Parts: sequence; structure tokens; C-alpha cells
Amino acid sequence: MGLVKKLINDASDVVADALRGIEAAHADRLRIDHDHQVILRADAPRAGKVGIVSGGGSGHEPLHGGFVGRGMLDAACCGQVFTSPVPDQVMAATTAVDAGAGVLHLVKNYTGDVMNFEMAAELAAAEGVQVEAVVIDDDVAVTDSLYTAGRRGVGLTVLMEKIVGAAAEEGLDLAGLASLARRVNASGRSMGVALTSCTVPHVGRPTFDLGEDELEIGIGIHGEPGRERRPMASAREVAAMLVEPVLADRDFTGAPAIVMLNGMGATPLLELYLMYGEVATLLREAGVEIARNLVGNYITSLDMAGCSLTVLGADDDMLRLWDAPVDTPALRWGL
Amino acid sequence: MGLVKKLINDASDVVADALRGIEAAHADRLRIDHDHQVILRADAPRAGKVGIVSGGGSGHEPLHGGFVGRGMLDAACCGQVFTSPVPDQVMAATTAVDAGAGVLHLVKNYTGDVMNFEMAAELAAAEGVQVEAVVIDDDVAVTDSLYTAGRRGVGLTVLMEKIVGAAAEEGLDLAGLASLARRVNASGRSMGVALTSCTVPHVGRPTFDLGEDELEIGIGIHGEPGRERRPMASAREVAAMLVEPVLADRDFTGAPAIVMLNGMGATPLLELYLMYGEVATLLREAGVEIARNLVGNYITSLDMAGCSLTVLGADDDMLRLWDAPVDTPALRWGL
Amino acid sequence: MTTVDLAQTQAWLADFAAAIHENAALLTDLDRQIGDADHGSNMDRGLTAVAALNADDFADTAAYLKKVGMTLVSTVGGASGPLYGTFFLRFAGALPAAADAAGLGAALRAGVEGVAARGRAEEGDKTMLDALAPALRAYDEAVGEGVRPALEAAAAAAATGRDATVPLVARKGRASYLGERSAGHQDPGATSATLLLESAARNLG
Amino acid sequence: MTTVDLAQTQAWLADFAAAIHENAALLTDLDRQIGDADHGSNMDRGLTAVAALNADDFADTAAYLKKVGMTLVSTVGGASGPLYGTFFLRFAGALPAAADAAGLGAALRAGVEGVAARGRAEEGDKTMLDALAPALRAYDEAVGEGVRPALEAAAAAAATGRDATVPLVARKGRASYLGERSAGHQDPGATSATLLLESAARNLG
Ligand SMILES: Nc1ncnc2c1ncn2[C@@H]1O[C@H](COP(=O)(O)OP(=O)(O)O)[C@@H](O)[C@H]1O
Ligand SMILES: Nc1ncnc2c1ncn2[C@@H]1O[C@H](COP(=O)(O)OP(=O)(O)O)[C@@H](O)[C@H]1O
Ligand SMILES: [Mg+2]
Ligand SMILES: [Mg+2]
Ligand SMILES: [Mg+2]
Ligand SMILES: [Mg+2]
Repeated sequence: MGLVKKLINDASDVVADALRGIEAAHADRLRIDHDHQVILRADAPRAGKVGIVSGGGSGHEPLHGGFVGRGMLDAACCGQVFTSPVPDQVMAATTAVDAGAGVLHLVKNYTGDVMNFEMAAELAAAEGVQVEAVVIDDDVAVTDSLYTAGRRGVGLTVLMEKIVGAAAEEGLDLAGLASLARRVNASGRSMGVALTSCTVPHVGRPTFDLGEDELEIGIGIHGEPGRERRPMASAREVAAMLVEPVLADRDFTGAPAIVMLNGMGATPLLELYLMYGEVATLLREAGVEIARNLVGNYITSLDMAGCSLTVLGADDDMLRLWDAPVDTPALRWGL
Repeated sequence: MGLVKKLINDASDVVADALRGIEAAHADRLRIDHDHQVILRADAPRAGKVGIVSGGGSGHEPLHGGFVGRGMLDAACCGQVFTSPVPDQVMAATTAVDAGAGVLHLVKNYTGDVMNFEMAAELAAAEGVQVEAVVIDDDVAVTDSLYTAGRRGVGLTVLMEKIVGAAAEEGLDLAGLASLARRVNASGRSMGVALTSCTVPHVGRPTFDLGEDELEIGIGIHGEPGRERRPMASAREVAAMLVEPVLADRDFTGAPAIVMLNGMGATPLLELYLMYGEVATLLREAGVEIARNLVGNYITSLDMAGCSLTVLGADDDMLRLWDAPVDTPALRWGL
Repeated sequence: MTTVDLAQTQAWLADFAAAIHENAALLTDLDRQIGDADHGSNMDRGLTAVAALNADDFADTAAYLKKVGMTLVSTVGGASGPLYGTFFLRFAGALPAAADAAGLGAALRAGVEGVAARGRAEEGDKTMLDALAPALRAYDEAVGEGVRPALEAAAAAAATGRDATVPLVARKGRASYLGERSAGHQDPGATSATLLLESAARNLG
Repeated sequence: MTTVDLAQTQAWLADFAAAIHENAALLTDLDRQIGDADHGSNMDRGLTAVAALNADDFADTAAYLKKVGMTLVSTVGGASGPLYGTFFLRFAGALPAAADAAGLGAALRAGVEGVAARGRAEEGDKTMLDALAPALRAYDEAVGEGVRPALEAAAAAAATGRDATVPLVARKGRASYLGERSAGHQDPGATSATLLLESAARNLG
């Protein structure tokens, strides 16, 4: 195999090299633990504040590293591309941000992520750090059951990190944050669609092949095939494929909603806004009141073309926390 | 031809449909003139303030519409995909934002853009609106000469809109803004590289074909072929292909620089940060002091994979204006 | 003596619109090779709008052609919008009432000079001027033979000029960014300009 | 009576590391079909780190294997890191000094049960357990014949279990997201687990 067609050096060094770039770009606000591949708020740990730690495989940028900063995460653990971080990384992040008030782990529901975070939490507890973990599983494409790995954690992670991060910044304690996070998880749902797969640097070819006239419905964020293949359709039809299963899974009428239309990495913003227009129309027709929205690339799958929809039924508390100041590389407002 | 593999409805409606999405997403801050396909600050015109208008073909999002807002543009004219807006659009934008203090047109140097803005300026002048135009031509990939169309306007446009927009917000007058814009243009240079071309919705196939082991060096932002085709190379080598021609064209030592590493649309942020790390190292080695930076998709070429480097030799005034508050969909800080 | 009337003029534009629509994919493909792949869709959008104009709404040929020019300016965009728009605006401005071959020649000259002035291009720059300028010279040489023969000569010269753009290195327009790599490709604007003159030769006089 | 010593154990891991490296592309390709295309690179990264351990640095086989487990936990990541890590940590914890076939069997049981506990999976879920669980049963049946024959039986059972994952619909791990579409593909983890037992059968006893 020749050089894979990516702006990288060696496929094994992608994460290490990117962390050097992130450091060069954001030295004013972030600190990088290169040994453990952890991105930290430059001012962590913050006295009295619960530390919010997330992380997962790399390749979903700006998630999670782009959300480290005031009002959101204290640290992000960067696994190899699409590979959960190891417990050492999570442990390093956890001890680095603990100021005595404990640490909340926000974990996307993947077997690997859950196990690695669990092992780290055991290690941290052994060192006297109070740790709580909340698992995010918002993907309605996956049938949930007692006998399976359950639903994936996808787009809701972004909204979760914003809302819980704001509450931590306000001084909420560990138990309160964990219960807020569980409420957010219970109130959010997502659904994604791909026009292409993505190419993992180590592999050098797309994870799955899709015909010129095919869509992959119900994809996650790791380039894995989705639940179903359908013929290519118009934006309006694709919007319905996203909106319907989300609304079928939970009633979003009667409370204001926070809606994210997220790009998977290679979809032009022009198309994302166009899709948002279609999705917003369908949601409104179904009686959903969109109180806030976010359109752009927030949780990606390398160079996958496609998008995902996340809807969160928000209470006043969540809306207020959503609007609260945030100052990170990828999300910034209300300062 | 079947459905082109994009999240769109009809290829002819892409811009109109996307504008509806932009309106749905940003009704709190933007106003859309759908007849003329113009994106306006909701609070335009602002008494006493010079109006800053830019625009061009669509397909470069977030440029220009994503930069409309406080501290940046008052209006953006959205042409069809990769097609300069027509004079009627520019005229509508110009009259809508004029509050008596005049209007500055920021025009990327493309024959079509220059002619259409010129015609609009003539029309506006005939209606008593004072208009100045500054043409941006920062692309070092193109040999400049008296006998050619000259250099393209590319990445510097983003920096220009930020800096000039901040000065307009501060109350600088039309002549002062035009002279500031010309200083910025004289001090900035860009260079781009593509790993793939892009697919125009109407066309349904990539504008150019590139082998799996080839790079296109010196590309613009319209999917057009570049100056040269080279074998695929590592990020480190590609960084040198961008940095060297920029530094060969202008001396950037001795003054602080604002550096943008921009994604062309389909390049993962992970790779952009990795490239920024390489570029920053080379610039520092060459004696360039990077005072500010911007890494991300700011001026794109639909779904092209690749990136561009822009370096602006900044004076204190430009740095201060760079840091000034900006509140737009795509750029937000210092509020 | 044949003169150019409003009905003929509208037929010319209708024929040109049809020719552009038929050749839109070709024009875009030529533009894809050395430009940004939109010349066909740009022109097609503009000429569709022009074809929708009703000649009965206009007092005379010049008024109609002026509206054609304004319509192109307002709908085509890109480089070709102002250039074709200017062509028709200047053409209309110079067209005498009941124009004979000489009158039509004066209008054609004004149109072509308008394109050159607006685009600041010269022959040999690999633009639509490489079809328009030789067409104007051929027209002038044949003007004594009447409108139709002169236009036929002009169309033939335009086609020759269009073909001659292939080896040229572009100095104006988007293709100029390619430098030497622009050689070996036919200019899209010279191609559409040839269609314009061919339609004229089929409908005027 | 054959017992398992430190040198043999290190040879086992070295052989496993080599087998993983050779099969990394295959493992990743299996994972590409029903997962996220990283099982080969994950395991290869981890076993490369394991192969770099020096057995001389350890007091006994159990200490060495504990370090192997910790190394895998710290370098592999994903689902397979904690699972393989747990396998070796539990295996090491249950391994008697100078283990004979029965002692090795006890260690193997502890390892396999550790994987099941950590992953909360059962046989038939289309995971590495579908190779490990039948291997353990086969080992126990053949344990009277000594280490080498018991491991050979275990490796053969693992291979059969691995092959039997093909028609299964996954209920655990990343492949479970595919639902019915996961059927028809061989599980990557069952494939690497079979390599583990084949290496054991080549080196222990
Ligand atoms: N300066 C110029 N003078 C004359 N014709 C020009 C000039 N620049 C471009 N053209 C013509 O315009 C054509 C391209 O038109 P089009 O593709 O519609 O616009 P754009 O280049 O803005 O995408 C070129 O093929 C060329 O013939
Ligand atoms: N809950 C589980 N129990 C046992 N084995 C599992 C479980 N989940 C996944 N596996 C195994 O892990 C393998 C995938 O490993 P790997 O690709 O390295 O991790 P990831 O799935 O996190 O990308 C699967 O093929 C399966 O055999
Ligand atoms: Mg993985
Ligand atoms: Mg164009
Ligand atoms: Mg063009
Ligand atoms: Mg995997």
C-alpha cells in the first residue's frame, strides 16, 4: 500500500501529531499531556469545581478535545483513531482535574469505552478520587435490549458536555451533575445517515462501500455500516428518515427542544444548512418547538459524508445551562 | 443522470433551500432577503456605520454568510454555486446596509466577481450611495502580471472581513476602511493544496480527477485544477509546499503574523490540526512569529479534500482589530 | 434591402437559448477542464430567462435587446453574465431602427467592443473575444453581400476562432490561473459565442 | 510431568505477537465488515508492547503474565484491550507455580471467566467468547493427556467456535449495532482468540 490519501505523516502517529498541532493552536487555553494524550484546560484543576472528563476514540473532532474549556470539559482523553482510550489515559485525566470535589466521567456507550472508563474509575477510586460515570446512549438506530450492548452514544454527547459542563462551572456537586446528566440522557435521541463511509488511516480504504445511488441509514460515528441501505433520496426525504425514528422513539411535543444537525466530516456546510431547513420544517409540523439549534460539524466520523440529527427535550434548567457562557475551541458564546 | 450524491433537493434550488435553513437556524441574528439571496445582519442598517458587503459564488461556506454579524459583515450576497452574484444582488445588499456613511465592497479577485460588483457599484452610485471597493488577491499560486487576470482572492478574505469588519464597528469611515483593507491585502498571502476535487451539484462528477497517489498544488476555491500535480506526500512535505511559496513571495519576519490553516470542506479537523502543527513548526523555523491563528473550515470548496495556508503580516492595529469582539454564526469571540 | 426586425430578433434569441440548452452539458464540461464547471448552467439559466421575455411588450428591437442584456446581467452571474449582458446592451444602443447590414454591423461592433472593454481582454487571451473579434472582421468584409451572408461569414470565423483557442495559454478569466496547463483545451466562452453567431446567421436577415 | 515455565510462556507470547502481526490486516478487515476496522491495529500495538517485555525482569511466570495483562490494558484500547488484559490478569492470578496440565487449566478457566465477567457476554453473542469457551471445555476434556494435547484440543475447538460465529447475529460489541446484517461475517475477536490458543499449543508443555 502506498501513502494513504490523507494529510498525515505515519498512520501510527496521527493522534500524537495532531495533539502537537492542537497545542500550537491553543496554547493560550489548553494544556496537553502528551504522554497520556490528554487535553486539559490550562487552568485545571479548579478549586471547588467537579472535574468533567470525557473522551473516546479520535476521529470525531471537534469532539472531545475541541470542547475542553470554560463551561464545558476539564479534560478529554484521546484514544487512537476510533479506539477507546486506555484506563491509564482516563486515570491521568481524572487525577489531573480532581480538585477534591470529584470527577464526572461522560462515557459514550461502546463496550470498549465503558470498560476502559470503568477500569480507570476503579483505579481512581483506589487513589481516593470520587468518580461518577454517566453513559450516553441516544442512538435510536440501534434496538435496545437487555441482551445486547444497547444503544450507541452519538450526537447527544455534544449537548451533554455543554449542559453538564455549564452546571459544573456553576458549582453543582458530583451527585447533582450525575443526575442532571442522566436526565439529559433520558431526554435526547439521535439518528444518522451516511452518503459515504470513511477511511481509517491505518486501513487506507473505506470501511464500507456504498454505491453511487445508495444511502446508509442508522450509522454511528465509527464508519461502521448502519442498520439499512436505501436508495439515494432527496434532502427532504432524508430529513424524514432522520426525524421519524427520533419522534417515534420519544414524544418531543410540549417542551422546548434543542436540535443539532451535525455533519459527519465531509459534508459541506451548505448542505448541512439545507438539511437543517428540511429537518426544522418537519419537526415544527410534528409540533416540536425548536428553542435552540446547532448546525455544523461537532461529532464527526473522519471523512464520512452524511449527517445526524439530535433532539433534546429540554427543561428550563437545561435551556439556561445551554445558554450559559462557553469558551472552548469549537463552541463559544455568551462570554 | 440519477440523483447526485448530495444532501440536496434539486440542483437548481441548492442556494435557495440552504438560505431557508440558514434563516431557520439564525433568525435571532440574521435576516434573509430571499428574492435577492442576500444574508443581512438583523439590525442593518446601523446608524453612522459604514456597511461592509461581501459575497461571491456559494459553495465556500461559512464564507461569506457565516461571517455576517456584529464586528464583521453587514451583508453577504450569495451567488449560485461557484458563480459570482449578479449586480442586482449586490445592489440590494448595498442599499439595504447603507446608513448614509457609505458601503465598502470586499471583492475576491475573479473576473466575474469584479465585473458584477463594479456594475452594482455604478448602479448604487447612481442612487447616491457612496461605494468603495477593495479587491482581494492573495493567492501566490498564480503568477501575477499586467497581462493576466492576476491573482485569485482566497483565504485572506476571511481575515480581511474580520479586521475590516471590526474597524467598521469601531466607526472608521469609508476612506479609512478602504485604505485599511488595501493594507491588509498587501500584507497577506495564501497557498492551497487538494487531495481531491469537488463535485458541483449541477455537474454530478468531480471537476477534476486526481489519482490515488497525486496531489494538486496551487488550487483555488472553485474546484479548478491547480498549477501543478505532484506525487502524494506526507503532511510534513505538504506543509513545506504551502509554506515555501508563501514565504518566497513576501518577507513575514519582523512583524507578528496571523496564520490561518483552512480546510477545503472534506478534510477532518484531526488532519487540519496535524497540518497546523507542521506548518507552525516550519513558519517558526523561518523566523515568523505567529501571534494569532485560526484552524478549521472557513473558506471551503464544497466537498474538496485539502487545505490552504494564509499568512498575514499584521501591524498593531490589525492585531487589535483581530482581537475585537465578533459575533457571527461562524466566528465568535471577545463578546 | 433586408432589415432586421423585432420578430427575427426574438427568433434569434429563442434559437440561441435552444442552442445553449442543448449544449449546456458540453459548455460546462469545457469549463470543468479549465475553469469551475458552470458556464453551461450559467448561460442556460440566463437564456431561459431571456426566452421567457415577450417581444410584444417592447416598443422596438432596441428596447427588446436592451432588456435581453439586462436580463442576462441579472441572471447569469460569473464572468459571462456581465460580458454577454454588456454585449447586448451596447448592441442595442448602437442598433439603428430598421437596421440593414451596415446598421447591424455597427451594432455588432459596439457589442464586441463592449465585451473587450468590460473584460479588458484582447484577442489571443483565450476568451470569448477570440470568437467575437474575428467574427466582427469577417462580418465587415462581407457586409456588402447583405445581412445573411455577412452573418454566415461571421459565424464561420467565430468557429475558426473558437477552434484556435485550443492551443492557447489563457491570460484572462479563470483559465488563466492554470497557466501552461490551460493549453490543449477549448475555451467555453468562445464556444458559446460561436453558438450566438450561428443562431444569428440562422435567423437574421 | 510437563510443567509450564517462564521461558515457554514468553515464547507463547512472542509467537502470539508474531501471529497477530502477520494477521493484523485480516483482523482489521474482519472488523471493517462488522465493526470499525481497528481490531488488527489495536492488537498489533498491544502485542508489540508485550513482545518488548523482558522475561528476565520478572520473578516468576505469574508476575510476567500479570505484566502482560497490564500492558495489554494500557496499550490496546477499545473492547479488546480490557478483555485480553483481564484474561491475562486473571490467568496469572490463578496460575500455580510450576503449573501442570491441571494448573494451566485452572488458569485458563480463570482467564475465560474473566473475559465473560468483564464483557458481560455469553456464548453465542458472536464475540471472542465463542472461541474461548469451547476451547476451555475441550481443554478440560483432554486435560488428562497433558498440557500439549489439551492445548491442541483447545485450539481446534477455538477454531471451530470461531468458524461458527459466521452465521450468528451479534448481541454484544460493536457488531451488535448492525443487527441482522452482522450475520454472515466472522467475528474478529474470536479470530484473534483462536490465534492465542494456537500459539499456546505450539509453545507450552
Ligand atoms: N476578461 C474576460 N474577457 C472576455 N471573456 C472572458 C473574460 N473572462 C472570462 N471570459 C469568458 O468567460 C468564460 C467563462 O464564463 P463562466 O464560466 O460563465 O464564468 P466564470 O469564469 O466566472 O465561472 C470564459 O470561457 C471566457 O470565454
Ligand atoms: N462484551 C464483549 N464480550 C466479549 N468480547 C467482546 C465484547 N465486545 C466486543 N468483544 C470482542 O471484541 C472484538 C472487537 O475488538 P476491537 O475491534 O479491538 O474493539 P472495538 O470493538 O472497541 O473497536 C469483537 O470482535 C469481539 O470479539
Ligand atoms: Mg474501535
Ligand atoms: Mg463560475
Ligand atoms: Mg465558469
Ligand atoms: Mg474494532
